[in-house]
Amino acid sequence: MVNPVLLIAVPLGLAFMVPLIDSASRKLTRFVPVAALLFNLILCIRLIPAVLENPIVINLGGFTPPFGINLFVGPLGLLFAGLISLAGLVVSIYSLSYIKNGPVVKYHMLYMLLLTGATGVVLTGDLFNLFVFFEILCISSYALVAYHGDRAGIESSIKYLIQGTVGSGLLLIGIGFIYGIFGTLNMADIAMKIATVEQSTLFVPMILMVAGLGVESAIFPLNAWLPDAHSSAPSSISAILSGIAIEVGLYAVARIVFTVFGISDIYLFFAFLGILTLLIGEMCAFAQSNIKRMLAYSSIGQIGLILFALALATNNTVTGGLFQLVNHTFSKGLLFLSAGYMIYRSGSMEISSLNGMGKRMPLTSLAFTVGAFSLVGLPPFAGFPGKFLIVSGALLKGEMVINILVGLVLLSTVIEGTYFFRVIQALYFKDGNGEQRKQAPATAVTAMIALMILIVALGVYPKFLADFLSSASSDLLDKMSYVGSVLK
Amino acid sequence: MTGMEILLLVAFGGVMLTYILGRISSSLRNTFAVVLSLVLVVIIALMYDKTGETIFYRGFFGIPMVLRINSLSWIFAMTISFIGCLSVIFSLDYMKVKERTSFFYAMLLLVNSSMMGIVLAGDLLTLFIFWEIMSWSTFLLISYNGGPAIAAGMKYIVMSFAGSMAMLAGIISIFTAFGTLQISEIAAGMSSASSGFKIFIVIVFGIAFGVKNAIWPFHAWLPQAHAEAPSPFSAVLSGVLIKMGVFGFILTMYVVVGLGTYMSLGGAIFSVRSILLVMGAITILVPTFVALLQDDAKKLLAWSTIAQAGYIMLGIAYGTSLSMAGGVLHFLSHVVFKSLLFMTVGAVEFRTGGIRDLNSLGGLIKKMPFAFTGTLIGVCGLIGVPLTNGFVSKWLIYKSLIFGSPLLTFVALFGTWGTVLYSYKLIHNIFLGQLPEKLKDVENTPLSMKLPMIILSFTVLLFGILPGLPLRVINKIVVSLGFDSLNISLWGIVSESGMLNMINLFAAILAGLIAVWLFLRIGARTIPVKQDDNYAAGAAVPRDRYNYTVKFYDPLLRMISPYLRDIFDTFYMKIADLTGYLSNGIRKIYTGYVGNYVMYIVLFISLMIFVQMKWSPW
Amino acid sequence: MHIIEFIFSPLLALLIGVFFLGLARKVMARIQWRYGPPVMQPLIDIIRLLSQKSASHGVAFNIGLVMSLAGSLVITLFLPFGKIAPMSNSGGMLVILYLMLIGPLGMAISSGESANPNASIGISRKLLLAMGYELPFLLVVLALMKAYNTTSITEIVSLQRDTGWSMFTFPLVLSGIAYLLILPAMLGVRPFEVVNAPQEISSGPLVEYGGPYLALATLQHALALFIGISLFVNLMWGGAANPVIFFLKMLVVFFLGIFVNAVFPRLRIDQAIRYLWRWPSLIAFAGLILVCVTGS
Amino acid sequence: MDRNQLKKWFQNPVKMAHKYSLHVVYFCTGCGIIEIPPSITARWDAERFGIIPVATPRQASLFIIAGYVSLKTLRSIIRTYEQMPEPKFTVSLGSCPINGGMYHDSYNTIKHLEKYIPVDGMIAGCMPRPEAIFVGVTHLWTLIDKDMADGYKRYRSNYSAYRANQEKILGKLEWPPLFPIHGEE
Amino acid sequence: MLKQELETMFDNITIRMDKKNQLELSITKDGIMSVLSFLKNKGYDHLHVISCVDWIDDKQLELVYILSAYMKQDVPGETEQLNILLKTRIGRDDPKYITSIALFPAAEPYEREIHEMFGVDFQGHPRLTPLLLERDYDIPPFRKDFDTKQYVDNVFGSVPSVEGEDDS
Repeated sequence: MVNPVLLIAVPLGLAFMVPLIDSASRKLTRFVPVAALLFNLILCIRLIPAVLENPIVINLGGFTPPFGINLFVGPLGLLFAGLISLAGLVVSIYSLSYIKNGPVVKYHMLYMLLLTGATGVVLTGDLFNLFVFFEILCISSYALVAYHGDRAGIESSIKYLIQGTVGSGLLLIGIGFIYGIFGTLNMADIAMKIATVEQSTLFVPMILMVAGLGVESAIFPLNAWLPDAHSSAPSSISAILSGIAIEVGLYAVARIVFTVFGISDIYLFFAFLGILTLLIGEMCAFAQSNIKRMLAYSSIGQIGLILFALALATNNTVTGGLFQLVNHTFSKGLLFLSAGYMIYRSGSMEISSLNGMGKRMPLTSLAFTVGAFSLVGLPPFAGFPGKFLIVSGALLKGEMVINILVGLVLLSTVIEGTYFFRVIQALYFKDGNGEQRKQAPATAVTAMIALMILIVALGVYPKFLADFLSSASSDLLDKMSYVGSVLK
Repeated sequence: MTGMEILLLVAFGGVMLTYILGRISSSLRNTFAVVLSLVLVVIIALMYDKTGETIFYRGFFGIPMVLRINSLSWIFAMTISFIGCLSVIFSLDYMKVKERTSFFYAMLLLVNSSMMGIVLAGDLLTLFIFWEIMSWSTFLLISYNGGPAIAAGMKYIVMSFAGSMAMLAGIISIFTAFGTLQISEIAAGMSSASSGFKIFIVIVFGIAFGVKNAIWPFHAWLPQAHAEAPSPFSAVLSGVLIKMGVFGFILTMYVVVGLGTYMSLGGAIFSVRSILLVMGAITILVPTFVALLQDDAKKLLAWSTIAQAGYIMLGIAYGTSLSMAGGVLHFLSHVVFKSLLFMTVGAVEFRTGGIRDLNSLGGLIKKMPFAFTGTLIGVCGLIGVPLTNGFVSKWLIYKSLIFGSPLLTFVALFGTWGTVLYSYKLIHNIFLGQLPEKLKDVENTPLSMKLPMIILSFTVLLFGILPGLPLRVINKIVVSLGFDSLNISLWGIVSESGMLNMINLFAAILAGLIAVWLFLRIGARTIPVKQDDNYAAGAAVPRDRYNYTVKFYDPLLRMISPYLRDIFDTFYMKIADLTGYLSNGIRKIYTGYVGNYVMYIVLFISLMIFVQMKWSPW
Repeated sequence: MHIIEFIFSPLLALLIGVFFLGLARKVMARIQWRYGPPVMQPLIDIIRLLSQKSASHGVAFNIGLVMSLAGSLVITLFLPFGKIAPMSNSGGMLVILYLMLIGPLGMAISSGESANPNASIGISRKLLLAMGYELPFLLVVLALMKAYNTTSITEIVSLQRDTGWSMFTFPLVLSGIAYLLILPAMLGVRPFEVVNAPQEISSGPLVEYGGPYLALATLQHALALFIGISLFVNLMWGGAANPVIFFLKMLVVFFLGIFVNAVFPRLRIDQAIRYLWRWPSLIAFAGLILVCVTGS
Repeated sequence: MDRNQLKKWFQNPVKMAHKYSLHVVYFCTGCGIIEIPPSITARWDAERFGIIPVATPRQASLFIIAGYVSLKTLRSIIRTYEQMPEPKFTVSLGSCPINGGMYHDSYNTIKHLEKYIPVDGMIAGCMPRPEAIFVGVTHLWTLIDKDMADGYKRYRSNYSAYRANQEKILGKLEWPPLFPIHGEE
Repeated sequence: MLKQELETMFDNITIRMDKKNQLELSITKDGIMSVLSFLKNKGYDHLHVISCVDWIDDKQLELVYILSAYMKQDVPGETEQLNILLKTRIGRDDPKYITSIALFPAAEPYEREIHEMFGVDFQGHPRLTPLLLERDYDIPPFRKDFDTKQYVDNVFGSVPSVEGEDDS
């Protein structure tokens, strides 16, 4: 049975091998990330049957949990790892042809580091180890945002850097608090000892850690960096950022709130926070005329929706939230990738410059339309089952407050529909300046088609992912099984 | 594989195939589209008297998705496929000049097949899925022409999307309340539910179907959408797509909520039934007079569609067997004559190079006699002149309404005279009067447009003279919805309070026509004369300035137009501007200075801690 | 016996209509101190018109006129003339209301085809006037049907035999008054003779009607006069048992109309609508409310 | 309505109808208008003879030209005459249409109206009184009786001559000829 | 009082005051425009009519402009309403003249009628098309040397009567 540590070790090793491979032969460097992520994906798929029975716990260096660092590969962790590797693979295929000029070697190295950090955060069972991987993730994304080297890129990456470091600093202080109180850094250990300590003292470390991770996972007051970072980063990177980086941040927040602290009466506050983020994200996207900023704000909105779903903490809504998360990764990735080439072809990021793209790049516009329809939640595509689960789970709780929040969710979907349909109309029904038809290059098209197939498949037959997600949600929710399997 | 599954498979498969064939050769695609729609008509015709349910798909989280066929869904499916086939035939010539036709055909067939899906849906989830597919494919078709069509498409999609979100909330609240989505089981569970829940369901479904049915408060999107959509599609749009709202209303009122509860739902005065009736009445009166104001032919027809939807709503919401039969028959007749009218206007628009403005057309009867006869018969159907199907259905509605609520009958009858005025304006401004100079060389309607016109005109007269044919099927529907059946004879109704006998009427009118024609023949022969040889007080007829059709009903309009400002249209526009304004305000939060962003983070934490210290809610 | 009635009642209607036209011109002349033409003058005019060879503006010009006259003829079948009511069992008052649409519509289409602006102005005035008097007329008819709880006109006539003329029974008095106020408009009599105004729009829709067409148009006008009066007598004045008394009642109403016609100048079309939609409509509406309140 | 009147009615109703229902279209140029109102109102009442003024030539059978005919009004007179339905009669009042009358030497008026349109009856007098008009009408009756009031037939048979005269005075007419002119293309 | 002003202003002008409130001025052809503008500025801005007289024996056409003020008080210093007749004479054979539409737009139909009836050619007139007459005449009809009887004979006489009716 292959050791899950390879999931982190292989991309890390290859990341540092990239300059060596580059000096050997120029062409090969582009294919290194593809190989690494393909390996990761195959490994995850092979691990699924094992993980479904009981989660795998690996103690690094042979030390037993309270002291050593351990990896916890449960269905939730594996879901995220698989998602990261799959999305990373598709984006790497896309960036084979998208990233040509500029420091290509650094791009691929940082790209590998980013994905390693993400996988590490998802799989680790130790708080400090979480912080380390979290740092790797953030720093590599700071650098990648400034990849283009133009004025906007550097400015937004500096903003991202400042906010990120403030966030990480808060996270570190929180972890320090916890270490001071409990003397241990292992999540399961803390989770077990949590009951012994009086709840009000725990509040400050929790808020600090949640705020620290919240900056990365774009919760409302903390997400000011996201619009600039995503709009000025190259499209493949913004696809990864909004597809994976935010989700991983959200996973970390969920893991801390649910398993480590498990204070159930704060969930309603997070639900309100999620709705707030959703409404603000949608409203701002509605007012945008720059396509990438619009997509960035819509990512904030979707994250708010997922946070709302997770915060309701019933098996049904969490499954819905995770389904919406998977759908968001795929469709937002597809939107960014297709927008990337359209901007590349039309020259500017304004929506008005995309007029008539339907004739010039029919397949890319089709990809954009499919992504938009699935994000808005129209039936034959993946968004609809996710929304259906969230709304039915929320209404099942039956509380009047939740019903009102669900009403707000539906209202924001209408707003979301408006601005996406506005872009689709610009693509197909406004006539552009009529250059002749020129398709995107082959690798980009394959990446888009792969994502499209995934979206339609999930939309038409959501059942096959549903059971895997329900086990992942139970893994997230019941603390006892987590602690039991780690400290057995 | 029951008939229904085959039907949907063929329909949706056909859509894909049409698009692919379109890539190869346009003529192949055209023939395939026509053959496909004919096959669909035949399949549905074969399913005439069948009822049954089959679970066809469990992939969606294990919820069983059911297809159901009974007489109600059969009659709707039959009209959808019939009108769809005719509009495809109609568009063969209409689309020849336009580009991106394979996209148009694929979308047209997609709309038709998704409507069939809605009608055959056995459970609310299938209904919602096909409903959404219909909405966004209609959106793509409405904004097909670019330019002003884009604003029309946007207005349509936002309103119908809000409607379907309300519907989603309704469906899911039913799912959580009863655990099942199958209509038959829901109907059983519904009686036990609390009346507050029932009212919520009726309101929510009412909004969704009201938007689609363009009932008075939700009608704002319809005029622009109809005017801007390409003519073959606006024939389908106004003929059949609006009637999905009608199907939905029947479903919620009588099947989901059940007949007994619907009649007594809500308080004594503000019962759901009386609100629906009042909305139906207003939907008849206001749009009829607004239609008088219109100068664009298709906008006029669009407003008339809204008005006629009011008649159907009256018929259905009144809740007696006669009125229900009248409502469904009026749906059937409205589909026939309204798509006939849209097709004729489309043919005129096609031949005159896109002119739809009523003030610049005229005298086309000499150039396009077929279009004239089509419009004449369509207009007679719209008004409800005896011997047309419009008359029979309106007669049924009035017969049931008269003694219950005379005020509603008054509104409906007065609406008929409004219909006479605006439909005469349509036929007069396009076909009668002087032929302007620039329309001199307009040729006759192309063959592919003549065929649907002939078929539809024949149906208008056939159902008018022999109303027994459609009434027999409608009687089955009325019985299936829980009313007592009517005794139907081939040519009318033998009901208790005065009966309708169309054959005598037909014979009398025919005899009258022949007698008068002979009387005219006794007189000396007449000399055919051109439009220039006209009385102009001794002077010669001035060229192109004798075409007096501008501002046709000016005295009346000057009196009533101040009352006809469309308050709801401006209301929706205000909401749209408000959201735009609000979102610009909110966007200002992201000021662009890093200092503010970091300050937000610190503020967030201090706020949390402050709240915790003060009230410690957690 | 039944078949004779089918042929007899339209002919009778035509005859009486033409007689009324002739009488109208005679009485008008008498009022203006002149001898006036022989009473059978319209008949002579029709014979002369039929022998003239006039211009026709195309197929719709013929069909429209024929349709409008046929429509009016069919209405006479439905209206009981004393005891003679051939078709009154296959469709009641509603069918009559809808048949009354065919006349103006047919005339409108045929004169529209004559491509003359005077005709277009005439038709728009005719339809507007019809819209004007339909509002109160429908209210009156609905009040009647609600009061007698039937839609068949023969039943209304027979019910009036015992309750007395509906004009004077309690709830219907208001409706009766309203009907009287709008009767001149329905008959197209002088204050409302806006449609075929010879001076302003050179006889409106009839501007291009020559020999035989003008004959048909006069017959249509005669029939419309007959229908208007006989409808009023049937609904409001109890419609007599035998035809002679019915004819006398019609004469009384006719003279009423002619006296109004001889005295009043012509209204403008918007003045006509404003008048029709103000007082008669209010009275008719009050009548309907009264019937609903007391009746049910 | 004595016996032979009835006999005439049964023999030939059309001719009698033509006699007793002359719907008139008046062409009131110049001083002719003065005599028309008294003839149709209370004192002389033309309606007793079935003579009513009508609005358009299409509805008329008698065309009365009252007063002098100037060059410009001739154009309208010809057009109105041609628009009247077929069995039509023309009567001219006053001496001006006969031989130019008072304006016999004016450069701007038509001297002999019958050269341009066929005139069945001419009532002399510098505006004949209503009694004279009615005498003229009774003469017209006898003409109709004897089938001599055949102006419209003469117009049809030698239309080319009439047309030539009209175009000689008015130059090229802008409406097509009413009847096909033999000899032309 | 206006008399003195006119005399001082224009040299070759002859002024007569024959009736109580009617002033008669006559001037040569080229001075007419300045007098007209002077009078207009003085307040006489209402041009009643322009008429023409054919003095055949001394071979001249005389144009008469009749002016007056709309209201008494328009003209400062004048006590009662004053009509002004302005006369000028031009040669008869090729009568060229300047149009006064610039000052009095109302003059347009009068000048067209004079052109049609007397043959006076007004330079600068926007539309000298025929106003009243149907046919065109070689000698303008209102000129004294136009012989109507002879014109009638050769125009109307020449119209043949139709199919042998006796020529009355």
